[in-house]
Amino acid sequence: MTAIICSLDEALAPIADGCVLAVPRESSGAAMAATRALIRRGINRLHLIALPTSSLQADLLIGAGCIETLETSAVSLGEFGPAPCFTSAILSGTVRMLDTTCPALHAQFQAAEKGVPFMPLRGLIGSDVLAQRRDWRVIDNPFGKDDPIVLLPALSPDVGLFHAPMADHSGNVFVGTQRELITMAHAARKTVVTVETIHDGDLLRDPTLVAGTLPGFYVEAVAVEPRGAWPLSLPDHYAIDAAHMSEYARLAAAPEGFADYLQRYVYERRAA
Amino acid sequence: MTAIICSLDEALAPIADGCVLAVPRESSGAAMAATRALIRRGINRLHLIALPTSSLQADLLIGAGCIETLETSAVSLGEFGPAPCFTSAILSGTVRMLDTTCPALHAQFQAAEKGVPFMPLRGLIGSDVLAQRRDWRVIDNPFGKDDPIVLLPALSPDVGLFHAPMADHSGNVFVGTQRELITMAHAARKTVVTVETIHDGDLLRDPTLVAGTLPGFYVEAVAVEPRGAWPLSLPDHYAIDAAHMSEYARLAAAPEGFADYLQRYVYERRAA
Amino acid sequence: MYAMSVGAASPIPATAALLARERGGGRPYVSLLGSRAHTFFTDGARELFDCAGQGRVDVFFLSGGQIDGAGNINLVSIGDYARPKARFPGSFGSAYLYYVVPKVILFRVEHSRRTLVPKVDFVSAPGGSADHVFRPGGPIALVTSLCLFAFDRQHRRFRLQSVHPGHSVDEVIENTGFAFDQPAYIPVTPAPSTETLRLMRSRVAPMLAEVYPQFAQSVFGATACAR
Amino acid sequence: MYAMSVGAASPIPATAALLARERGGGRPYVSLLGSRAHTFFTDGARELFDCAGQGRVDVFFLSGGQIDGAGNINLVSIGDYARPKARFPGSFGSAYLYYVVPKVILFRVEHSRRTLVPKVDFVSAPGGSADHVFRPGGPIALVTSLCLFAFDRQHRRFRLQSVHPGHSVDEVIENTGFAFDQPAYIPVTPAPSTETLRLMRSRVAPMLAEVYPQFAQSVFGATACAR
Repeated sequence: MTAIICSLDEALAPIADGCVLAVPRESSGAAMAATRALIRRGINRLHLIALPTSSLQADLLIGAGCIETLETSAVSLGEFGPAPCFTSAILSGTVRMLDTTCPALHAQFQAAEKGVPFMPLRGLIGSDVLAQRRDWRVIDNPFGKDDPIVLLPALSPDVGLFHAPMADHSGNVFVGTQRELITMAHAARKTVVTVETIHDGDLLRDPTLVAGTLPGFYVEAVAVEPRGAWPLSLPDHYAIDAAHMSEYARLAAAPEGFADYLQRYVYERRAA
Repeated sequence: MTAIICSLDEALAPIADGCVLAVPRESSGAAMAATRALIRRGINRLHLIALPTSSLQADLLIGAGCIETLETSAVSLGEFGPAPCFTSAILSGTVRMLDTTCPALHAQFQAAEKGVPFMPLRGLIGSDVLAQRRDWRVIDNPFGKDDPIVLLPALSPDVGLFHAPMADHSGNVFVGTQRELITMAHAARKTVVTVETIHDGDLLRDPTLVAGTLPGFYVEAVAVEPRGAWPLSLPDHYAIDAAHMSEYARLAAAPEGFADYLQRYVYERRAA
Repeated sequence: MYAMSVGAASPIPATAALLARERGGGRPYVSLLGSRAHTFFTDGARELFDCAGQGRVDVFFLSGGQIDGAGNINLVSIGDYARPKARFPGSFGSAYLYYVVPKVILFRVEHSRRTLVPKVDFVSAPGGSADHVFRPGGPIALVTSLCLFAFDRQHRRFRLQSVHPGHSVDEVIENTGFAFDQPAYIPVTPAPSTETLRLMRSRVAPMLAEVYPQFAQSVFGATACAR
Repeated sequence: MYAMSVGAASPIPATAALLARERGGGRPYVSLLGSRAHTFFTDGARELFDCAGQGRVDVFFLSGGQIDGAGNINLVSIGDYARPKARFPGSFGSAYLYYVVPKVILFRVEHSRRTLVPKVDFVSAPGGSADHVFRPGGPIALVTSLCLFAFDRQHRRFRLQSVHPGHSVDEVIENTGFAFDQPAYIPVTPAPSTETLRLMRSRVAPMLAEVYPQFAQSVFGATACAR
């Protein structure tokens, strides 16, 4: 057995140029330290799936030129305004965008989790979200009568990447109520996790923590990165760094400002 | 707001004659005290769905004449032998049996949980389980080519019933890793729970317990029944009562013995 | 048991939902996306959508970069989708929740011919569907900085319900890009009562600060509190 | 990362899986249905099936009230399904797992013409499928009290692989209701080594007692321990 706990750069090795990378929504544990490390490594041509939305993580990767295809239902900085790199990349056509809707992504990951080729979903019919997705299908519900319903194909990313409060030495990861991380790991071929800290006990043997634990069975590698979601929040641990987000929104509004941000917060510093 | 915590008989009021009742597998928290109370109340014509299997709970309800239709993938007493009332009811044709397979029931409850009319599932093709189920469909996978796949209709029981370690005063119920109970509650129109004890804090505000908690939002009623799964096990709390199970297997092998068991353990005693 | 749910970037709906819960002594259940303190969900990010699919979410709120007179909403882009002139964040859950939540309340602070248009450029979610399409949900109202519209699902049209204090029907007409029904008598929207304002300021604002710190600070001068 | 999973009523497979894990220093991952101590699943009863659907469960064990020469298994009933002469517990997860787990090991202690039949009365799960049916999984072997059969998926037939010490090929033939291939040389099944027996008795048996207290007690004289 190779060690599951390793350095950040070692942990990120499975995330190759051109791979399909899944990351969670901005409030569920975005692996921001890992994202900065990937940018430093010069990763490119990613197909990024944000399950189901993203904020700074997608914007930074887009701005740094790492993304070829973006599949998500929304990117914004929330209260801090529009996501500047996302917006300009869409307007200039430098990123291929697959617009979707939150429950569609959840359903597609669940299909992969269950090993079925598709999942049905209500809604969507008559929307341009559906009209733009040639990879989705509409069938007549075989249990109904003249009842069209959308089928969505299973989505198995090459790698799932997220940040969580803690892991134990076997690579079991406590994610609490952020269970989309568990579905993501089940759906992904490999899962890479950064954590605040290593838990010395066995999470699977703890009668309360086990309920919020992703088994190490599904985990490829774990790296310890304290405040690894910064400047985004980690539920129950720390809030978003509002001052930093405002600074990002201000700087990233112009290319020079974004370059300045990258230099100061990504290339020169390993973490905050 | 009416009180969620109430007496066992009050809690069981939503479980009406003829309803579709879902119960969990024998090792996930079977509400056995509640089952005995339902038999005392003379419940009948139940469509019982055991998700996905059952042991003493289904056998007792069958023997007491409460079941019209049984939908599950297996009933046995495990190490204690075949389920005697189940076996004789099938042989004599007194219960309508819907044979299924474990993942099919899970998928059908997930379909109801998601509000979709069906769920696909691999396997099944060429089995007599499928051949006997006229309510299931086979379609050609629209994302494949000459790739038959089974579609299973969503299953929304009228009531889900289970036993869990604890609930709080708002009806939030800690189920730990027995997450099929959460899916069951999402799928069921109403959910009734018995618990070992009442937790004085708010389970939704506890950063570790919340991960294994079913929100009271989905719960109709909670009754406190210490050792409410007896003689079956409650994970992390107590093991199966092997001596009692052996006694049941011995007694229930003949009608007089079963009548004796009912008298001693169901009608004369409220709990062990 | 029914619930009000509030999605992303929705501080005003969050205020309304928390206010309703305060007035109801803890009911309806309220879930704010992104909140740990104000949610009853424990099954991850998909539970909101599953719960709505079960028919258990009674009320949801949606907005749009554009909203048209048939209740269609556009959260994606202006101009041709392939070469847009402006881009919004994206459709979020609208392409699903608009169909399955019985009472969807549309909100858009900016009431202008730029936001309330004859026809949206991109349909994130349509205001109505053909009869054979499964659709228990849809819009019931549109709230703006000027007025309240009700939505008539049968005719797929808005009807002016009330005009906010200090504004006029003419102002509404002038700033609305779509046609709408105008009853003979259009009342003034009642101002919030003293008690409502007290609840918002003292109880609701500190709760809002968890998810919307800037909004809570700038509107109410409030900072985060434990519930 | 692959795993061995063990279903209901399977004390002998559970012994085998735990033994394999002991020998492998903690690998492969092992999950025993009904165990809290010996499972790596945390997502409820469906995780085994989802995990297998993902292709992550390498080995599973199945039995049958009847098993036939084409590898079909019957866990349901004898005689006409509508009016059976005998009833077994039911198909459990076999109608799915038999299709998706690459290496399914069949086991049946009772080796007789009653259990190993020419054709099962009810197909809980077939031993093989048409080429166009999605089927990465299926049987690789059948273990009984007399012998070990290998399964040839291409020809859908069993081949006698070895006969257990103290038994003969003739005894196998006499007690088997289906035809099977017989290689020219059929070895004796190797007896477990002293070290294997030691591991089973000292390490595995106490673990088994959590789920199979009667089996652990009667076969090994063991009672439950913490892992």
